[in-house]
Amino acid sequence: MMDITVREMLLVAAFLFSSGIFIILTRQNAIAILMGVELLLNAVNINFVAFDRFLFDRVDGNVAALINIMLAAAEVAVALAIVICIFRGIRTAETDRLDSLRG
Amino acid sequence: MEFIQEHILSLMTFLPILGMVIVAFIPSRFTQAIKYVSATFSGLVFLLSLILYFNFQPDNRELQFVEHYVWIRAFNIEYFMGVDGLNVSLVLLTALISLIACIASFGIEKKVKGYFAMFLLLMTGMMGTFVALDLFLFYIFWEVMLLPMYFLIGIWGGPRKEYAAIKFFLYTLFGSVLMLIGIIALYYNSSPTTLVDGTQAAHTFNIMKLTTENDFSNVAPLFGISFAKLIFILFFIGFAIKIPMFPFHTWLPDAHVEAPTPISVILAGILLKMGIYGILRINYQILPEATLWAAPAVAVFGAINIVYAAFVCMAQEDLKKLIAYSSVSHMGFSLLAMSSFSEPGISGAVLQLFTHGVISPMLFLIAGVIYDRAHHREINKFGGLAHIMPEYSAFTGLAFMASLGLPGLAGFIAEALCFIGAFSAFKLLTAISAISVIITAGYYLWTMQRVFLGPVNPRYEGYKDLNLRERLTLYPLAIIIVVLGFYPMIILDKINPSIFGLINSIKTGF
Amino acid sequence: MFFKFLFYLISAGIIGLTIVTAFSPNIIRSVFSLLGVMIGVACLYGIMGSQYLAVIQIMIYVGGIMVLFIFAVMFTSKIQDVQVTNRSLGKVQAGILSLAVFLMLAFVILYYPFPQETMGEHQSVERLGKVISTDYLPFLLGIGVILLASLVGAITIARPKKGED
Amino acid sequence: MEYLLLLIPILPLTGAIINGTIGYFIQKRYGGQINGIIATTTISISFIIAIYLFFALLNLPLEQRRIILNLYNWVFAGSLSIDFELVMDPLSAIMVLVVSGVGALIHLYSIGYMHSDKSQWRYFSYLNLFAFSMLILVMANNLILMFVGWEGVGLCSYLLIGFWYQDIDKAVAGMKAFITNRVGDFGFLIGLFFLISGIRLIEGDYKMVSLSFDYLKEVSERLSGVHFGSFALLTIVGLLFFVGATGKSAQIPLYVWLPDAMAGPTPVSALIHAATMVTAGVYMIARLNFLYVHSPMALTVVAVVGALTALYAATMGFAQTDIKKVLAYSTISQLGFMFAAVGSAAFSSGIFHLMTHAFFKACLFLGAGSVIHAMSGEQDIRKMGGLKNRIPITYYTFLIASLAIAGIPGLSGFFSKDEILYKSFMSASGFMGIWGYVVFLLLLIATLCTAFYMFRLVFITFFGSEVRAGEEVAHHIHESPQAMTYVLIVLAFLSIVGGYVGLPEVFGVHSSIESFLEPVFEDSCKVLSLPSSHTAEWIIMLLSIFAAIIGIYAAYRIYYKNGYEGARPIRERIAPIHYVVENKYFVDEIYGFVFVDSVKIFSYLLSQFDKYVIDGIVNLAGKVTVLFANLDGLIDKYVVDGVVNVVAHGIKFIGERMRGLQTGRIQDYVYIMVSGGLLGLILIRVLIYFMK
Repeated sequence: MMDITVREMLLVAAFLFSSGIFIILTRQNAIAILMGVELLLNAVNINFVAFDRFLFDRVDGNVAALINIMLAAAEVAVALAIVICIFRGIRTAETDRLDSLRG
Repeated sequence: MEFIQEHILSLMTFLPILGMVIVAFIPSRFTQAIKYVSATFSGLVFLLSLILYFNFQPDNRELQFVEHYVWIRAFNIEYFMGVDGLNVSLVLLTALISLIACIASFGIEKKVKGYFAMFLLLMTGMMGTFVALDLFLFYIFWEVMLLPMYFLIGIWGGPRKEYAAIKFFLYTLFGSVLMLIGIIALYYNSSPTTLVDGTQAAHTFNIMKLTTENDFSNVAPLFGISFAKLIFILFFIGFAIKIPMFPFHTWLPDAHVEAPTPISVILAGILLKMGIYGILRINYQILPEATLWAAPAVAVFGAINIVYAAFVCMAQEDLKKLIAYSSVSHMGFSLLAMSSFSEPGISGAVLQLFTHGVISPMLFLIAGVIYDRAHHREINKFGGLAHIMPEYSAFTGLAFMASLGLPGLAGFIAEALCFIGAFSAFKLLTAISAISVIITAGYYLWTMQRVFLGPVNPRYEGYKDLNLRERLTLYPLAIIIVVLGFYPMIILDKINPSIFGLINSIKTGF
Repeated sequence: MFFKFLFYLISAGIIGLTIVTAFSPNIIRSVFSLLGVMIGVACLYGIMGSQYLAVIQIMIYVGGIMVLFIFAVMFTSKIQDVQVTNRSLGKVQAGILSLAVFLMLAFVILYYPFPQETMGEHQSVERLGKVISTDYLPFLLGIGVILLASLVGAITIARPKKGED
Repeated sequence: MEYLLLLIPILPLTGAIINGTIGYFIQKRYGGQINGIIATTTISISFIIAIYLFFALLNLPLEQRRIILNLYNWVFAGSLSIDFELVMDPLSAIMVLVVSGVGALIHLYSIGYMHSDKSQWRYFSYLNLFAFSMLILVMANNLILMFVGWEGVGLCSYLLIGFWYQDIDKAVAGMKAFITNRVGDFGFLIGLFFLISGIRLIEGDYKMVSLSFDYLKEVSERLSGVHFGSFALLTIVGLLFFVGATGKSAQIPLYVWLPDAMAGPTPVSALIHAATMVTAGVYMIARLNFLYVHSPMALTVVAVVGALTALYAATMGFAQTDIKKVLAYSTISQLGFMFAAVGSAAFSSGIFHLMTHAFFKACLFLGAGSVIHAMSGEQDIRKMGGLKNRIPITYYTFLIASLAIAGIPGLSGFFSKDEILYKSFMSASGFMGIWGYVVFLLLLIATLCTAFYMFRLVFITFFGSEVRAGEEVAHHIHESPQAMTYVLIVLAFLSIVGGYVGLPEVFGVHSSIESFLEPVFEDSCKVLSLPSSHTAEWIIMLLSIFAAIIGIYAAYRIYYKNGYEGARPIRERIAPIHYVVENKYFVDEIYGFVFVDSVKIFSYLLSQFDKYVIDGIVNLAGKVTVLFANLDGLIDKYVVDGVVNVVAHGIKFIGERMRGLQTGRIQDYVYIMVSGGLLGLILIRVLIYFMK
């Protein structure tokens, strides 16, 4: 186990992060965009745990990750509720139709 | 019971907030429930105020029912409430008029929930302003009162409600800002003292401590003006806007004309009194020497208020505007009388606060009654209403007569004491002000004649006389007006000793 | 060495599933591959010795959030035209941008002078528990309240409305 | 026994409250008669109690003839302490008897007079309320409480004049009465303030001061030494109080409301505007005699104004054609007599005349009411005539009262009027000097005029051959119901015998009313004692009889045969004068222009000032702030042009471009966010690189 390095771990997280951004940028479905957001959050969590594990002998990062997970749960709940609400109103979850804020 | 006795002021102040929370949780479609809950809480507060009033010991010049705790230690802010002769009658008045206005509000149909929530919040602000004895606490309640008033006028008002609400808000805010500067200046120039729990404090907001332990006449002048005088002017303008004093009075007619009836009632019955109360409580107590310096000017402004507003009344076409200007005129009596530093004068000024606080709500309720039916208030378009609505006309007559100071009704004693007091100091001014006795009779009777007398205007035939809600609001006020006319000692008994103390402290206390 | 192998295996799985999530036109497939990603991440936690977190990850993400996602998808799409509900546009510029982000991050990761790796002792659940229930207790409570509020809010928003307010 | 005092005003108040609250239902259910009976009963009981108290008073020794009821401490502020205190001393006893007695009669009369009115409940409620206020006025033991009654009767007068408010003229007449009274009250109040500050001067700041009459009497001696500027305090106070009295008692210059007040129902005119309320001013001065005697100047002014009014109003009575207006001017004139009396320091004579006047003037008014009733509401005397035989009871009672007011010996008016003439003549050798003769002469001429206009009225109305109104009206003429005629008979009887309580001294008897009132006026008479001369009194008596006879004879010559037309030759000869007199010297028009219109114009100007200047400044302040901001912008734009301009345009350009960025698409925002973050990071990295 000693042979895994922090850099490798962080690279995986970085990949997840950029994929998350990619998903957010490309997807039109609001639910899919939320999935991208989840990926971003997971990437960050991996970073937290990795720093804890490999660099500092502490558990604070774990706590942060824990709180992050819970927040994600809350966020997803509200966000999906909004999506459903919007969907009920205009029968779509496609975000490029939701542009009434255009300047 | 003991708990109620000890915390009666806090209870009276914060019960409406509790009521507001409960109202907030009632679904908005249960409008009746909301109304009854609000009325219950107003009634509770009124009950408490009665307990307070009749347990108040007039012989004792100390503050009573005191609640005194440290609130924010970092800035030496205390939670300090109490009543003495100056505010005890006003607390009773606030509770009474709030209850009446609450009953009058039963006619509100638009956004009932929001209205009553705001109304209850307003009650807290008003009650707090009258009982707070810590400058900071006072200021907070003062501002708490402002916001609901803005919404109450701005949402439930008449056609030009936005204009009126913004005018009211900006005017009052302007005054409060000056007041805030004054409060901070007083704070930083106050001498070290101890808080209520015994800890040392470098400065204080405590009004009583500022009165007894500080002498601001020796503070270094600012911008070439004596510090005390400058602070006096700051506070005075802040309060003068609320009174309202000429030339800061123009927000009042607009606010009154646009506000819904119960809010006019509150505005005339309670809010206007805060200006005079503030001057007596803060300017007179904390800055006695500046008060003596400013008294002639204050008296001149009072006389201008009385006569000027009375003449302006004469030319009004809108019933509510007329009553609003008559309020300006009547508040001038207090202003004129209290600048005389004589006991009848200041007693009269405080009594005038109470009597005008009963009469002018009645007048506004009366204006509301006819507005509800005719949907306009143009005096010249009415006529012969006495034949159609006899009971209503009788109440109008009573209120008009009370307002023009007919002996035997509430207004007379207060006005007479005001004049008697003022005359000892300002002979010519008082004589000029007494012209208003004629002018007031003129505009009220002329209005009476144009609205109620003469041939019946067929347009208004078939209007219903007073309904139960209107009776519930008008009868108590009418009874109070008559009783006060023949037995004003109900009020005078409670206020006299404190007035005596106040005058003594001004004349000898510095 | 076993762990290293395991790590590479899992990483490969994660990367693969992520790519599927990103490019699949079928939203159901996207959701399920994301589910895989989450499980993979949980495994990574396990490898790093945070068993508690791994369990939480499985419970909340896999058991809660992903189920929510699936439900949401089911609510908002007719099951026949699932394919077209997950269009993706502008893949090229998005790809360039996310690649740039990745390169940037990789650059930092590879060249930042990390301190000497101090492989600490086992990250025990006990230690985590102590910290949570002492130093971080307010945060935990706050999160609890936020969670409750958001759930109530979510229900309020999503509830069908009868008539006007 | 003291508490009986309270009952006297409380009973009418109870009646007023009953009629005011449930009277409407009573009238609807049982008819208006019941309202009238309730009201009449209450005041009658008051009258009986008053009689009882009057005799109780007579039984007391002379010095102790006072019954005082101190109810409670009414107002207490600082060192001012005013009690709610009623008093029954000889002066108020007479007033209470007159008010409740005449009041009860007129209530009774009203039952008949108003029998067909739709809102009798309102009428009787007002009437009872008036009785209450008037009784408070005469029984109050301090100035402030007296002022309560003072204003209360004013209010009732306003309500009753405008009783038929649907006729706008009547409503306006009520308003005019109230506001004119208010002008007087303004003077009264200022006088009160002067009095209080004067008391403060002599008593210091801390002595308790009540404004009770006993207290004032106590300090009046010391007050006479106080001066404000070059005026004695008591002169100022006396004159200002008199201003109040001119308002209430319709003297020059504030008499204008009384003729208009005839718009009210006739019994109201009899009760309020003849017998009781208008005499309040006389009562007030008599009550405050101890203040007035210290100021001869104020007394002189009172006497001269009273005498002038007496003559002036009498001349206006010549040209009136409305039966009630003639009587109104007659009332003003008679009130002038009373003021001349109290002004000559003959307070008891003033009160004596007040009493007899209450009898015969009430009788005249009620007789006029009976005539109007008979004529189906017609008030114009030119349309009357020959009523003598058609309504005999009315005629005889009216005639008796007219003889009384004209001053024919044996009737009440003769004794009281003669007393006044005599006292004013004697005051000339007392404190008034030459003004005393002026007053005397004016009064003597006024006596002649009184006889003339009264008999002009009698001859035009009752004599002649036929009624000059239409067939319909003439056919309808009938004697009034018994409730009314009985009252007329009682009042006529009183007009005859009322004078015998005050027989002059030359007849060898002591005037009983004068000795009864002595406890009240005794001390004052010591301050200003009038000389007495029996010869002068005989001469004056003869003179006044002579004047009365001349007046009556002149009226007979002119009006007996042809009624109103009989005066045509004289009218034509003095047409301009007649025109002026007929229009009441245009005083109403002058007042209307000088006071009413100017106040209206002034208030209109002030309100415009308020609207446009004061409020304008406020709005201007708001606008100026906005304008200033704009100006600031303009300065920026043009003064710092050039480069800045380019920058501004650049920003505008960018702004317009940037506007496109707000697409509403989430992805676009994320693009910008991510690339911005990336660029930022790269920038920081580069910066760090360079800084190293």
